[in-house]
Amino acid sequence: MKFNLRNTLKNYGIVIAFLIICALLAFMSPVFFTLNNMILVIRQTSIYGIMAVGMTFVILTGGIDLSVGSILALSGAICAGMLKSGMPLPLVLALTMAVGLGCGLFNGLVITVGRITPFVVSLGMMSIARGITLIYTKGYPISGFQPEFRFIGGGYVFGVPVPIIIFLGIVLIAFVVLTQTRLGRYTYAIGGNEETVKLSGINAGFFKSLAYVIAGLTASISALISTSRLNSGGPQAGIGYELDVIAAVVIGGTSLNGGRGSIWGTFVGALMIGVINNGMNLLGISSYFQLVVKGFIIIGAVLLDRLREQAD
Amino acid sequence: MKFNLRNTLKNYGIVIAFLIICALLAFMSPVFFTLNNMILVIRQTSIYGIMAVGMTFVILTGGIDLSVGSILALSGAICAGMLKSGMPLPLVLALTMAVGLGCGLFNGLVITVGRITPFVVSLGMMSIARGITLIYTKGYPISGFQPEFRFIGGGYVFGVPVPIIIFLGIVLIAFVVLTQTRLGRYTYAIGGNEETVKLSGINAGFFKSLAYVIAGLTASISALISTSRLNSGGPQAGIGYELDVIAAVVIGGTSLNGGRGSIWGTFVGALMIGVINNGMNLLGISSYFQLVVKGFIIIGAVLLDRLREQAD
Amino acid sequence: KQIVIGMTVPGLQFPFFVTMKAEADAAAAKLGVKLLFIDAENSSDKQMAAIESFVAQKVDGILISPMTTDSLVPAIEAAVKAGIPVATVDRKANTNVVLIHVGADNVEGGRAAARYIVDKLKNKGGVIELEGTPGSSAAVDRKKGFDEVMKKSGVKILVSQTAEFDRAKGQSVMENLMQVYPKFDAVFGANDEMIIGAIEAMSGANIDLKTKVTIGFDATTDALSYMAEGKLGATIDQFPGKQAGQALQALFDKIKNKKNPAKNVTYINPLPVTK
Amino acid sequence: MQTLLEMVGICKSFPGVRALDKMSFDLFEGEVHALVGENGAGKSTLMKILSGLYLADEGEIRLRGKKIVVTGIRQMIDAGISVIYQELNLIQHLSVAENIFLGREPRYAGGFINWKKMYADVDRLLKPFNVDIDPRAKILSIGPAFQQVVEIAKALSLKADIIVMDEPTAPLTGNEVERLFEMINALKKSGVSIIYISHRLEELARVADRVTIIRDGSMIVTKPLSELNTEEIIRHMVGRHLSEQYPVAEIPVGAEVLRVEALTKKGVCSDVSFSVRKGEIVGFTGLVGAGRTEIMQLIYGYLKRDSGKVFIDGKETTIRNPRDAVLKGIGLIPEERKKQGLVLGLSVFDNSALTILDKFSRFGLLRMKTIGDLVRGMVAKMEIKTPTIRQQVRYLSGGNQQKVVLSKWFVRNCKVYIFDEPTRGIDVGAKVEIYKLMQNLALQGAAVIMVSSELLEIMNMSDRIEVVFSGRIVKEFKKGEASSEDVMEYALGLHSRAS
Ligand SMILES: Nc1ncnc2c1ncn2[C@@H]1O[C@H](COP(=O)(O)OP(=O)(O)OP(=O)(O)O)[C@@H](O)[C@H]1O
Ligand SMILES: Nc1ncnc2c1ncn2[C@@H]1O[C@H](COP(=O)(O)OP(=O)(O)OP(=O)(O)O)[C@@H](O)[C@H]1O
Ligand SMILES: [Mg+2]
Ligand SMILES: [Mg+2]
Repeated sequence: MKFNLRNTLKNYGIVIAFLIICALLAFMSPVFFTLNNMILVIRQTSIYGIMAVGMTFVILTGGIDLSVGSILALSGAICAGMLKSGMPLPLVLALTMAVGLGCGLFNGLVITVGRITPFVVSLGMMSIARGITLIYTKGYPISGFQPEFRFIGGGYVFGVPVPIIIFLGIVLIAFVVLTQTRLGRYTYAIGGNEETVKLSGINAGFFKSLAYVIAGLTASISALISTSRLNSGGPQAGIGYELDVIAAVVIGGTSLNGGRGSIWGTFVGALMIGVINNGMNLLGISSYFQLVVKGFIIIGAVLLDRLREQAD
Repeated sequence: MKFNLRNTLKNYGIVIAFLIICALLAFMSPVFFTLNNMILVIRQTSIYGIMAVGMTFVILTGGIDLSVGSILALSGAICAGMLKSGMPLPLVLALTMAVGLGCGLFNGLVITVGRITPFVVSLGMMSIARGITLIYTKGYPISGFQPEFRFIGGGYVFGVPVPIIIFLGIVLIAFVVLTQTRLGRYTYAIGGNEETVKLSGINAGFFKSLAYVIAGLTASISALISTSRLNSGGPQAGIGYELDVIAAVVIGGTSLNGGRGSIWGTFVGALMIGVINNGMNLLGISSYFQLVVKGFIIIGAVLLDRLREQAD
Repeated sequence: KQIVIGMTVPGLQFPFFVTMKAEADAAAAKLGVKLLFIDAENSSDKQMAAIESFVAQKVDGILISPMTTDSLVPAIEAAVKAGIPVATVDRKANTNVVLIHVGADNVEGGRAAARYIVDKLKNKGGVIELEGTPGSSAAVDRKKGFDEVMKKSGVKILVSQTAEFDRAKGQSVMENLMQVYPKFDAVFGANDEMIIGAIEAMSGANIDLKTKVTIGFDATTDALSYMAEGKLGATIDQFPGKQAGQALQALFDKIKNKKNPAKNVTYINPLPVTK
Repeated sequence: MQTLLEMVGICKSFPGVRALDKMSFDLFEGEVHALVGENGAGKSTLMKILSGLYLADEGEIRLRGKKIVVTGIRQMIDAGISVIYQELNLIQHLSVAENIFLGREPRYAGGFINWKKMYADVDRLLKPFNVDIDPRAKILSIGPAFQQVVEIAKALSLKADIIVMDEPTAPLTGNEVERLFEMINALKKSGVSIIYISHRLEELARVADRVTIIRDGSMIVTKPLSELNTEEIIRHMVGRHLSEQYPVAEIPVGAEVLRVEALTKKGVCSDVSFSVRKGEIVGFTGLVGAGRTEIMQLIYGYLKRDSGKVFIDGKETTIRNPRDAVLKGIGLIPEERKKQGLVLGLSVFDNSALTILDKFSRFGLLRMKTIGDLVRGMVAKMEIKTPTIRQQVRYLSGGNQQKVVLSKWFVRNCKVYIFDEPTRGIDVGAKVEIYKLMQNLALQGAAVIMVSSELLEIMNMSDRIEVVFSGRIVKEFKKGEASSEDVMEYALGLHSRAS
């Protein structure tokens, strides 16, 4: 019984912090708690959120991927370019995801085969992918697509925006993969102790690479949504996203040392960042003060999480 | 014997990679290897390099500090404000460093007492310090100082630029501290196994906090140099520096897991980034291509380092 | 011997500077000048390093759009001292040693945008303002000019929030703001990226764009095509290409023919471009 | 004799576990007091309460008759208590000397560390062990046995009045154990009191004055050693009578499964050849650093060999990495459980299932129920003491962690099992179970290799004994062919030139 309570708080401490923030915002802004705004927040969160799912795999293995923002830009730009050239939509979708996948694979292979620390490899990739994007686009956004493509970012299914459906779908899939498949269990194990995993006869390198592939893939899915939503793919897309994405994962309780964390945590972490940004807009806090407030909220939320944990 | 050779390569692999890059650049650009350019490179590196020294302490303990760029901006802005108000120079210097120190202390205390992961705390601080800087400066750079202040960034002593002297001095001090004092050894020990350090009756929290204080302090020293060099302190200063600074440390071979690394590695890592930037500018590589080339060079240099290590 | 000119701008993440660079490249090609280019990646320190390396390479002239008015002054003065003529574009540097400054005043641009809105709204109603990256000089100056005119007018600034010069952020921020201020009449985006994001947000919310007054900044290709489609009302043009072209010409005349420009400060008046 | 320390009515609970239940313990001045009990009985927890690492829920600690209010580790160190924890607590990337003097570095007046003095002090401290350890070497470059020596030296250097040794001999072989005993006796003479925890009951006779037996967190009995015999100790520990410490089984020996020919790696081993047949248990013994672990890692593909061949079922096979080895039917149970055997942050379930996930998935999804049943069965059989199989391995007692490492491989069917120090830290009762499980594997047709430094275990459990000295197999004995003295002579290398 006692054990359960503690565990609950440990796993859901951040949820409680999240709810407190929501309650405060609802109190301060009448708009905040409307259905419309909730849908908005989740839709805005989806782009970061999807990437955060991929990042969760990477961080669970004890790695990090700084290149997701650039991969988003590259796949978005190539997607836009292909659309503009009139390629059929299914092919565009497949190839865009292939771009993300390819970048992720490059990261994964260099990290595992070359045995270079993920920070350096993904930093390199961040620069490379951004450079290729700029070369490809010559620095200008690409726009003007067939209207069907807009469905991905702007469509609705039974009144629910498509990005939200994709986001929730990916969270669900990731949850199943992390808890119910070899890949998932190995992801945790590698982050916990890679040597043990290797000695257990598991191809740790392969599964570790997969985490980066997944991160690349989710970045390109986010790119699809973003490109569709903005109706353009630009070389400036995704700059600095890596920090927000990593923050979502870490605020969600996944340890940067690997081996510990959950997809639900990431989900809440991503929503938290979305809600904070949304809330500050709604309250119309001046942009300089926003930075200060945001900083304190992030620290405060995680601190609350920690305090509850220790209370037991 | 065998042991020594291996160790040498392990410790100096990155130096070899660095020398290869320098040799290539010297071959490709006649300007590169001139005394003038060398001094330029080191002077340009000094701002990052000094921060990288502080960051080395933090990373050695297994932490990370994302707020150094913002701390640089905040201390630079406050420094500029104080100079403009005509405060005596020594007081300005002391108070500027106090600002950096204070921010670092905040980081350190929240991390150790609140037991929050450094990523989150320093991410919060990054936002907070930037916000305060903006509020303080109202968004405008501050300039117009007494000419004596220019000495720090622009002066020479025996023909050597002052920033270089400060940089080398700090590297040297850090080297002595890391290898010859308790603070240094505990920094390594905490990163290696914090539990053990605590079991030995050492106040691990105290020494861990100190690492962040040092990082804050070095950021404010860099702020002095930068403010002096640019003859102004602006709210936009230092944006994104954290990544370059962390990159210098990691390329220098310090493990993000803590406990392993050296100040010489950081020194070479910082110089490497400086040389790459300088070299690409000298070669006139187009700026989009630069990103691609830079990415590959960073990965390549560290790969080379690793290959040499494995060769043995 | 071919003339070599070094050029550096605050950041190619802003389409404004991409345009400036592209047109400078074209102008240079026409003059037969070799243009070395360094992106300052939004950092004064990096831009200073860029100038230093131009000096080290002994270029014949330097064309710079400085990060801030003050932070590059020491570097510029050092370059001039080394005998290299320097021209500034867009933002002025706080020194009188430059050969020529060709600029468009961001504050004036902000004013122009505000006047356009006041005019269109017949001096009443409410406007949503999207600011640029906090603390960047373009953001601060444009806001300053805009707010200054607005304050004296009958149009009210409903809310002003930053979207960091970013299209995706412009969209999200606009989505959020529209809920609290559903009765806005106009939107000002301190650059075209943000106003395009805001327009996408409005389209997404099925708002008839014809009923809203919108104005961006920079006159990027995308903005012009949005205007052609009738989605965007106007954008402020600061003619980055023209600025760079004029400055380059002045540098060329100085280097080649030892001729000083007639005026050492030229302002290109920022104007709202409408369709 | 004067009572130095009393711990009275100590209670300590962890989520789901009552580790200590009104436990009492006392210690006289200048005695060696052994604390024995099953895995998970609460020995280490009691010692961690004494060291100030854990705070007791209830109970009090009296030192020299004065009650002390425990605030933390520092206080207990200052009070003269020094602990060798069961888990190695060294910092891998620091030097031997730094580890020993962590927190008490000799310094010059200016605050700089006096390395010269530090190294000299370490040399002096290590001298009695008669081992060749460079004080400047990083911990990770020395083997586990030497690491333990460093731990001991560290505890001794504190000049404490009370030294706690929690299974100090587990990673050691005969030689170092002897040294340790000599030192313990010397310490005793100088008035130091020692609390000694060990699962090697035969050691008690060598050092202990009194014995306290703990079961399920409570004190069962405290008596002078002279009033107890091994049988009684075991009975008190396990709560029942234990018939045999080394079970006997008749196992038919079949065809050769594994053959190794001329395995060589420079600086590690040379020309190692041997074979193991179906149903056979082959023991490998030798001194610390003889190279047994490395030989096994070479076979397993974890280390790269210079030359040599490995045959499985008579066919030569290439094994480039552990994955190959496992696919070819070899399982290796590593000696360093924390570094190589476990993922500490994962649950008992996840750890135990790590080797078999590939066998139990359907449509990509794991068959959790089947795996869970398998793991639960193994946990029951091995008597792993854990509140649930969801418990993180980190929170298990040392011996129970070792059992998890073993269960991980018991659940997977291999042709060849290589056990490297399988019973390290395991209590007498559980050892018997593990021996039975090993014999069971052999009975089912597996070939078993057991590397062990416990001579008795090797002598009693192996069908053949390979003695390793300095990277070579210097002698092979059949079961019952040799006495322990014979084996020791070869292990010490006394016959190495002759062979
Ligand atoms: N930090 C902890 N959290 C949860 N449970 C714990 C913790 N430490 C110990 N336990 C539990 O307390 C019990 C006693 O453990 P302890 O380590 O004291 O056993 P031990 O007698 O030292 O056993 P061994 O001989 O295996 O080392 C065990 O059931 C263990 O699982
Ligand atoms: N003199 C020494 N100095 C440093 N390290 C040593 C020394 N002798 C041996 N070692 C290291 O100690 C470890 C022990 O070797 P290994 O584990 O193969 O031997 P073993 O026979 O299995 O002994 P054990 O497992 O009991 O330690 C190896 O990693 C070896 O490199
Ligand atoms: Mg124990
Ligand atoms: Mg061994």
